[in-house]
Amino acid sequence: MTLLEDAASREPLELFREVTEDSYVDFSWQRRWKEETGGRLLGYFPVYFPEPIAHSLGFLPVNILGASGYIELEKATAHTQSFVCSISRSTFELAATGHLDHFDALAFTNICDVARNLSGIIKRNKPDKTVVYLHMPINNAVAPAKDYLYAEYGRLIEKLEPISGRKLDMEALRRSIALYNEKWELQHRMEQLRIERPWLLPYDEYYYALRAGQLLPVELYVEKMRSFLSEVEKRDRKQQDKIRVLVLGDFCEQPALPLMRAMEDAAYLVYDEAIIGPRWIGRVNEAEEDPLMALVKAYTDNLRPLTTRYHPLIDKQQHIAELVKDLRIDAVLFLVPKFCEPALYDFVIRKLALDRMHVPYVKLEYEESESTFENARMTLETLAESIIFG
Amino acid sequence: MSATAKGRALMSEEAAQYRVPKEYNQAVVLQSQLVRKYFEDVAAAAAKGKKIAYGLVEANPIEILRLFDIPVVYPEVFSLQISYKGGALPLMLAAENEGYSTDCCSYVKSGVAAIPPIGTGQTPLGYVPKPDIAVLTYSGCQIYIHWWEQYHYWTGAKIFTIDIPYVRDYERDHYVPRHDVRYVADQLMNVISQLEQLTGIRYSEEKLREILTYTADAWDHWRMALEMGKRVPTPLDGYFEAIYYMSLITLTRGDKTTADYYRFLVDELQRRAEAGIGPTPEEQFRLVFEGVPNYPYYKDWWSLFKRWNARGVAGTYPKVAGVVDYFRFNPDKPIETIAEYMIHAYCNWNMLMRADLLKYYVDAYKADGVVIHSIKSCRSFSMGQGDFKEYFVGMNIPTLMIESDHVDPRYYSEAQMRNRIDAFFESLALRKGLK
Amino acid sequence: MMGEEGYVIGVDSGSTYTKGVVMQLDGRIVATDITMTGIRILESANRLYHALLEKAGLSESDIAYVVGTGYGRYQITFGHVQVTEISAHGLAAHYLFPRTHTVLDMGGQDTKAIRINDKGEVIDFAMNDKCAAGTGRFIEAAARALGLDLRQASEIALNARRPVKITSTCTVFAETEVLEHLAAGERLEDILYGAYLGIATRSVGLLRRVGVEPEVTFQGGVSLNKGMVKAVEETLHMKVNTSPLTMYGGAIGAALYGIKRLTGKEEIVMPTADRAPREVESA
Amino acid sequence: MITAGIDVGARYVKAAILEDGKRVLVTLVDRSGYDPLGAARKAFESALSEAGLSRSDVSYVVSTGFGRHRVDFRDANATDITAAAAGARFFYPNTRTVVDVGAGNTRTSKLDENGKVVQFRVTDKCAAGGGGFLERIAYYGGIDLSQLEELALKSQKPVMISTVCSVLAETEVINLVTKNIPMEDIMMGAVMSVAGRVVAPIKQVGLTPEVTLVGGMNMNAAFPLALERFLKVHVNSSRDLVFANAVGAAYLGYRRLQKRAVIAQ
Repeated sequence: MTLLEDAASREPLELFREVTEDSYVDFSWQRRWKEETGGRLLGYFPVYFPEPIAHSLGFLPVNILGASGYIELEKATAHTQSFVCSISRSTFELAATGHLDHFDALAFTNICDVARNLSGIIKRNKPDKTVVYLHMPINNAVAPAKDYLYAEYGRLIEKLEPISGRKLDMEALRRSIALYNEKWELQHRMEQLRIERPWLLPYDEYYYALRAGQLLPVELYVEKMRSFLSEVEKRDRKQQDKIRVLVLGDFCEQPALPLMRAMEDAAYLVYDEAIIGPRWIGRVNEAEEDPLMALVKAYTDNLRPLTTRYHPLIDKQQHIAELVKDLRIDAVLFLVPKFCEPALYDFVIRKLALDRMHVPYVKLEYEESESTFENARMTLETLAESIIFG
Repeated sequence: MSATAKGRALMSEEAAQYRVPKEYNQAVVLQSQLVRKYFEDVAAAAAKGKKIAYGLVEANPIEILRLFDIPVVYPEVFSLQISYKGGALPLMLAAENEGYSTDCCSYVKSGVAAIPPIGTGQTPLGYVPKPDIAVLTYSGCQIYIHWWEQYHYWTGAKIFTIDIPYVRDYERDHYVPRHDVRYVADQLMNVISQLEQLTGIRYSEEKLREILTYTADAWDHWRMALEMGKRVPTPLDGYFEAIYYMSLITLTRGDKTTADYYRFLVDELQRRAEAGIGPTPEEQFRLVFEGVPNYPYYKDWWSLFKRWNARGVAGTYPKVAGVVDYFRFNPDKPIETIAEYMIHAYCNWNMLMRADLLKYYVDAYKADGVVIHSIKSCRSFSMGQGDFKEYFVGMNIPTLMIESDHVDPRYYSEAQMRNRIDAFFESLALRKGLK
Repeated sequence: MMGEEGYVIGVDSGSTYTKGVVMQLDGRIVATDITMTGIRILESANRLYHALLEKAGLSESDIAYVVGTGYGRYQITFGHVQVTEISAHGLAAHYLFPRTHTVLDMGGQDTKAIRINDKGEVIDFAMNDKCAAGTGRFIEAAARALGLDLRQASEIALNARRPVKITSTCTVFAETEVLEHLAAGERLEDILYGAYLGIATRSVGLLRRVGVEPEVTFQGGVSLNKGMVKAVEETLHMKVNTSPLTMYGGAIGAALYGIKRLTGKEEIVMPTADRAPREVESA
Repeated sequence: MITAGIDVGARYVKAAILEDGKRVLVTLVDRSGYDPLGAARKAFESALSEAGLSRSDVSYVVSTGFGRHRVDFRDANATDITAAAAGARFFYPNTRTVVDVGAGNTRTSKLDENGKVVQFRVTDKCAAGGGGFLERIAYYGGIDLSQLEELALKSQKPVMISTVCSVLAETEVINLVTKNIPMEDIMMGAVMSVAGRVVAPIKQVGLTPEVTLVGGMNMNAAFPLALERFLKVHVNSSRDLVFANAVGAAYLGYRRLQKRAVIAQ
């Protein structure tokens, strides 16, 4: 039985979990997909990437998110410093120890200086690997940004075409955009479900289903996600008297699932930024005449703030005020990866707004490789206690 | 101690305390006078109610702001000067009390804590005004963005954005796509029109060309001064002294005084070379330096190298203000030359190009080894420097890795630093047969 | 030049312990000793110096040369000359195991990876960065937190079955992890060996920075810890040389440096008569 | 009415027994070692025998601390911050700011006028490990903790030691030792570096007097003094406050029983 036949017969959540855990170190599922279908593999790190471009050229775009503590950082210790986030060190370890060799191309974008330099030292250690570094525009309020990004996507396409063996076809790109719009729509529906009725879908299940979306071929994933969500919506589970918490800061380094489970004992984590990349642009306008320009606009005109992408027209303090109101938030948890400077600066900007609104919040640092969560559990319990038994 | 083994003669306290004779060290005196005048002028302008702009050292927009007669304050520069004068620690603690983490860059912490609402603006350098506008030239350091956002939310300063793409093509060195230069040029014109409305001054390309002529002249002499590090022995320390000389090419570039200064500097170094004068009594070791210096203990740290009669011949940190070895200003195409200048800031070059530049310095400046100073605050510089060490070990180039911070005094421990530096020179002496 | 008789003393004033060795000019070790460095470096160095004389049955006049190394080397005013412990550990590793080309030295505060040539001279070295300091002291603190003495902390880890993952570079985080795994009821051996594997991984990473070329010699106080030796060998996939003398690497190297100064010898290797059985077959 | 509080900390177990929520009968300390539950049971039993009571005399047991969930003989458990607030108010009723420097993390909280926790902060990972740091400084200085306290109190010119984290602070102490700086100035410098790391979270919850220090750091009289130098405000500190969390837990148990009694009428 081929990989895809086996996957088609599998229970959605079981498949999502298996492919997620396989992506911590081995990516053996993607390797088998490449052998059986002859397709190409593109790995992108770690937040945002225009997936439809790669898909329409026959690539399976895969989100590489570090090894979550499942690999020893031996070569990373030699090549990087300890005051750098763990996801960048474990991603370097994966590349240096050959776990990414079967990827035909690796793509990075300008989310922070660490990820930028990481792309350079991976290229130096893997000279024959195609490494593409996309500079995504940050001056998105001005017209030139769109022309620039259009040309920059052109440079990406120039690099991928020789590997895929065919030229980019605009109709193929339009079809890919339609498929990915459906994926993003389903992921958005799951996000709303977590916001409205978090008791129906525990964090682990939500996380596996969300992450699998950037590991499986989009055709297979969309089908599995439809059946998974309809099953979840039919569940009948009791709502507990727990506070509703907004989690900010986990947009890049992956928090350990046992950490999130330990905190979910004390509160509903109704919204967080894990695997924010795919959910972030929402929809690409399929009516746009030129599908590539549609992809460009979906990026430059998106006014939802994201720590790893600046936009002159966004007011981050106003946005967090709206988020707290719309999602009926009781408290905010700043879950910040150790040594993640961008997240630490947004924390100061946002906490100033929360202080003015008298909304309780607390900051916790984490690392992907952590194995003990007592402090996190105790902190969330205290937060809940002070609100419920206030 | 009685018997001083021959090995120890390589190290001497006299060298550690050595000062270049006064008549060969006027450039640094003139430089500190001009810097003090610059700070006085800025404070005076603010007192008169003029609009103050905050600017960044990498991709420094000084020529454009001179056009509209807007005084520029560089938080990176006032932070390093406060730290150099020993005033950084209270700013670190004040920033951390406001919620900044120990992992945040100490430039940002002192830059934000020195001015209202957290600080008062009074600093060891005199009064530093807060920003009315902040020109964000995102080149080489992502934290620039987050830093300027802090000023926006704390002080309400209006941000003018110039997004400068990274030099990022790993297949073709120094390749800058056409759409990058056009994107930066378009944004420059956009900022110029905004500044016209803000100040009521009309944009004049003719005046910009005139400013750029002074800039180009200062730039070429700055390059001539640095390239004297190729001489054996070198008349200047291409790292520790170059960092002093670097202040004016950032703070006051674009006027006749600055152009004259760098001509004066070249003459002085010429006179030093002819008189056989240098930063140390003799030249025993020639080193290339990678990384930001330690400002809080600058002189003590420098003496750990001087003690071994070691001289910096070239450094990458002075190229943060523009890779002067590679890029030259062309006043005839003002907007385009400014765009290209902004792209070629050292940290905007990718890691392969940075490694090649260091290798070029080792060869062209005939260095004995490389010193990599990794600093906890700056991941843009430091992330991946371990990979540089592997690269140089592979080419049999002796490389020392040491670590502290550039502004926060709490990360400098002299015993550990001295231990590693002495061990490096012990093995370097063996290698050069100086046993 | 001195004849073959006469004695040299090496004093390694480390961050945690001060170690000393008396050697004859022909390279034979006469006596070794160790004491806690404490807050007054010169006092503990002096105390050690006189204890060495007593142990070796010598008087001050017999000592031709005193060489200081380690953090406190500039405080040892009664010494003739100083050398960094990096150069000292290189010479000692070559003396104890002549085919050594890579040295891992783990003291109380710093971990050092050193590449040496065929004469024990340092080619390249790398040291832990700030966030990874204090491994030796961490092992002692973890042992105390688990209610064990150092010998127990060394042996007990050998019968670990499923080592617990303790990955933090920072010893403060690592200590919190140890205590939490303890509270969660994990087996003592598994926690301790898990901590040793974490340290071993980072140390091997440091060795990579200078390049690993056999043979590898493990020196410094932590080299006495059998659990740590096993963890390093397991991570490195290679045997490492250790012996009861490797904890004195700094002091031996300092003494050898003195002998080289006095006799002009290019290279000094431990006389085969002094070698313990295991070392002979590998020499 | 007798209630008990068991504080199962990362390093030590503390047990307290309270009579009618007013009088503290006994408080006791034992090492957690590697069997926290066994240590909790042993501490509780020896507290009972010291107070001349039997298990049945105790109407309510509240556990707190690291291992609170594993105390199987508890009636209820409360988090450290809630127990610390109750304990601080028990000994110093006007407390509005509580500082708990534990073996692991340090926690600060702000209370309203009737003692409810309105805001709290946990220090960054790097600022943790204050207690363990001073133990190591004493151990390698060849002295015990009470001698460290004595020396620190004698210091006239404490030396500045890094307040970033205890690993850097320890590196710095080694550095200072090579510079022959008087022992008492190094020791007070070490105590101040621990205090320095606690200032930020206190300022972030807002410094509202009275400030009360709870937990093990009360054993070192120099620590509250060091904190006062930074905060420029009096800090309540006493040997009793070492057991604030255990006493606070016992007091919470008493308040719970009172509420049940009111509801029962």
